Amino acid sequence: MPQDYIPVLIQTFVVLGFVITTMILTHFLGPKRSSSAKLENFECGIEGMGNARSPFSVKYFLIAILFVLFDVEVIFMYPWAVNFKEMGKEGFLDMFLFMILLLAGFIYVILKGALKWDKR
Amino acid sequence: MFQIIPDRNQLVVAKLTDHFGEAIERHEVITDMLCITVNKEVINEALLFLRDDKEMQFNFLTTLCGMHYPEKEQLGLVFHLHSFVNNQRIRIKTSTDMSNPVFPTSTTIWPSANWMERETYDFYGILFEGHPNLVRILNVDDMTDFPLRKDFPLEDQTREDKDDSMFGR
Amino acid sequence: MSENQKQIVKPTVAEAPEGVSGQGFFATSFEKAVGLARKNSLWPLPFATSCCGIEFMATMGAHYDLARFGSERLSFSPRQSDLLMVMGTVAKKMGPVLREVYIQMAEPKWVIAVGACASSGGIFDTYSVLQGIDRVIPVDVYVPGCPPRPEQIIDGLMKIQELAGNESLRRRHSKEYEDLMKKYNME
Amino acid sequence: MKNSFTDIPEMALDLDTDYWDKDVVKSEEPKEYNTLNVGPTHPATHGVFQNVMLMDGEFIVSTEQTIGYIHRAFEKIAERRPFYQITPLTDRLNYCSSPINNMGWHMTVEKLLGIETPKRVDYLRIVIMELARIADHIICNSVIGVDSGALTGFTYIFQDREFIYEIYEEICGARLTTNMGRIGGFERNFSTKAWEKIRYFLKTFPRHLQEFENLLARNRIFMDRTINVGPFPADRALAYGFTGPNLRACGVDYDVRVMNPYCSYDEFEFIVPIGQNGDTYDRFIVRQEEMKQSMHIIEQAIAKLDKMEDKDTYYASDPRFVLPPKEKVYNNMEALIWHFKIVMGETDIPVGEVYHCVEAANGELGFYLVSDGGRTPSRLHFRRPCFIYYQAYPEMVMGNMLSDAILTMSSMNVIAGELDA
Repeated sequence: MPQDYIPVLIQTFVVLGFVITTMILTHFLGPKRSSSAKLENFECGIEGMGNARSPFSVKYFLIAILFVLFDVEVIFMYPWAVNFKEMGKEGFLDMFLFMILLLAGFIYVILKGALKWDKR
Repeated sequence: MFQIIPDRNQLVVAKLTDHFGEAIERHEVITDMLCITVNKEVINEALLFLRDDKEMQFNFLTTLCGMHYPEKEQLGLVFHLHSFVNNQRIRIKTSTDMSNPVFPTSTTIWPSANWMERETYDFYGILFEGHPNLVRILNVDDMTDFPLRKDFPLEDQTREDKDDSMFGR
Repeated sequence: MSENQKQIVKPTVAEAPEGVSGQGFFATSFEKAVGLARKNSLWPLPFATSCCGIEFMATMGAHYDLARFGSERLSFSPRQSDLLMVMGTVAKKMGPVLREVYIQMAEPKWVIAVGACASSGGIFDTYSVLQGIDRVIPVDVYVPGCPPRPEQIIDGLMKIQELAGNESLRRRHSKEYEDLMKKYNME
Repeated sequence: MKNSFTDIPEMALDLDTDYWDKDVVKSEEPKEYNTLNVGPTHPATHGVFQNVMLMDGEFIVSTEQTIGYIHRAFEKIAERRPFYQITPLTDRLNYCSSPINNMGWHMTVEKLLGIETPKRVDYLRIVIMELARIADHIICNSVIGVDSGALTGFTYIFQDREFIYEIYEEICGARLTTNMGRIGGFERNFSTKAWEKIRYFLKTFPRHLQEFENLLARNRIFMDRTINVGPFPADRALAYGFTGPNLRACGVDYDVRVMNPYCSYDEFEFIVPIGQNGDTYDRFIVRQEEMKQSMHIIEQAIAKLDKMEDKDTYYASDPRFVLPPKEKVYNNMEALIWHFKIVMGETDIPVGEVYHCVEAANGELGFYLVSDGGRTPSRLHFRRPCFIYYQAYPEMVMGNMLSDAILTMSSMNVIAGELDA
């Protein structure tokens, strides 16, 4: 029944409202002083040298994506952990299968040497 | 007090004098350390000789500092060497007159002399030819005169609250 | 425990500012509420250069514990800091660096000059030392001592807390503040 | 050499592991490095010195150092101060262990003036110097822990440094910049409270130190982070003028207390710990062992002091340079004259030059004092160990990763005050 979702709507409205108003309110309330020197990037007090837009090796991006991947896997475990008892044996088997698949992926990543960090 | 081993000191002086002749101007033991004054021309060879000679083996440059003798219009250098093998310390002094304060660099002999020479240049204005990058190390880069010379004032000149009348100067 | 001992143990909660309080509500001026929030959550930037920096380590340690005053989180980048604690000697070579760090701090910002060297050049009246950081940036509180004891540093922080607590919200737009900035030619 | 988890030998499976490098376009023009500025205000440098590093991804290609950010011209000030006023200068050199600098300076002046200090003063000085060495090593080792991510060690062991501050306060009133002792001895005898605190410290510190060591020394992560990080061979270390724990970590057992014993150190027996390949782990372990040896030395010194029957001589009996106690000044003519001469600085200082060095916590701290008979020294040069061995830093971190470079810097214990005096 659509009426049952009213509390959820109110909840999201209150949360979004709070976040947006506080962010906007601080801009009006807090004193601001912007100047050219202030907007430069901070390099330990020395004017910046070199630019940050230079290319860097792909393995940093690789590590980040692998982290996101396995982090999402952990997120899937939360609902499973909550109603672990009700799902019983076949729930356990399904989750087990899910984890085995990701473990295979993890072993593949190791053997491919993507995690080998200190190789020049 | 460092123990003074007289015959070791004589050995050093003897080897130096017969190798460099009267370029070794003076040698004496002051309180507990043999102190040798070496002419400016042979300073680099003397240091190399002191380090590489099998009997003396002064393998460690303890410190290097500049000196300013305003009455003699001279700028000087003082090396402290230490031989780990026979635990002997000596002090080598050289000097040059203020008009051309140039010495050969000793970074080729000991790499540790690199910053010591930069600091001596920074304080006294002594130039070391052959030094990898002789640039001021401790003071502000755009400082022109050399602060540790006796004629340079110590106090910061921009203070107006410390006028001498209050200090009886 | 006897009766009077009970009252002695005062809960260490920040006192509420004065305001109208009634049945289940409490009203105070907005400025005081913001001041209370700022006062107890100052994030210090420890600009520790020499001996006072080591004394600051003792102040942050468990014995004197600056965290009791809400300044638990040290931030080494000026973007997320409100309080610049300049501790130790600042040489003339360091002046522009200090000025750059101060400019890049977010408003509202306060400055403590901890120790004699930061306040007035201290015992080093020499050609290479900046004779007091107020020649480069405006300073709010000077803490004497060489190095000041941790209690003195904490006392300096409490003075800043009073300043931050009852500072009016329009101070940073007021004319005196603009003149102060002009004096240090920061736009 | 690093048996990390991801190092499974490839021979097991013939998968080519540089799969990710295959599609990298091999460009002709030189690889463009980005510069990283580990600048003056940086939490990792624990002091104000700057390293502009050319980085190839995570690896350091070259480093360019700039120091002098708190240069205070100590040597220039020292030329304008009478001898007893230079002591407060010296304890701002290496402010983590300032009593060692003070004692070193006093011994230099005593060598120039030819003052013989009694045995008791020597033992008191040894107790203070070893306490200051422990305090300095506490900061260095806990900061190595902080830089490799182990913060708990720092918060616990810092309590013992606080306790050493309390011992300093009992003796000279100051916590950090102590200005302790006078030329020829001390300004007052150690109070019974000070001895109590020293004995209490000797009882409790070994347990805290062992706790700290158990936390880090055999910890897998700490060992992986520090073993083989910034190694330095012994001959390069000697060429760069290394002294102190950093040189001993490279395997050279040079210790000024053993090589040129001063202040009757030759009556004590202690072990000089040395490492093998001069990496961060060796420097950590050498400093841990040195703290234990310092405790051992203090115990011997206290045993010797208890055996001595006179418990109250705390200064040399040479009236020319040692301030007489106040009651003697009031009713004794010569004492009044000496007191006046010393305070006005009109004492006759002999002409001469002297070099004296002390085993400070960072290395051989030397004072080269030239006096032309005047009130103030005509030239005073400090041999500052940090300034000399920090030049080797670019050579130690070349080709290593940035996180190792930060760890190497903190394990060398470079103190900014001593670096740019």
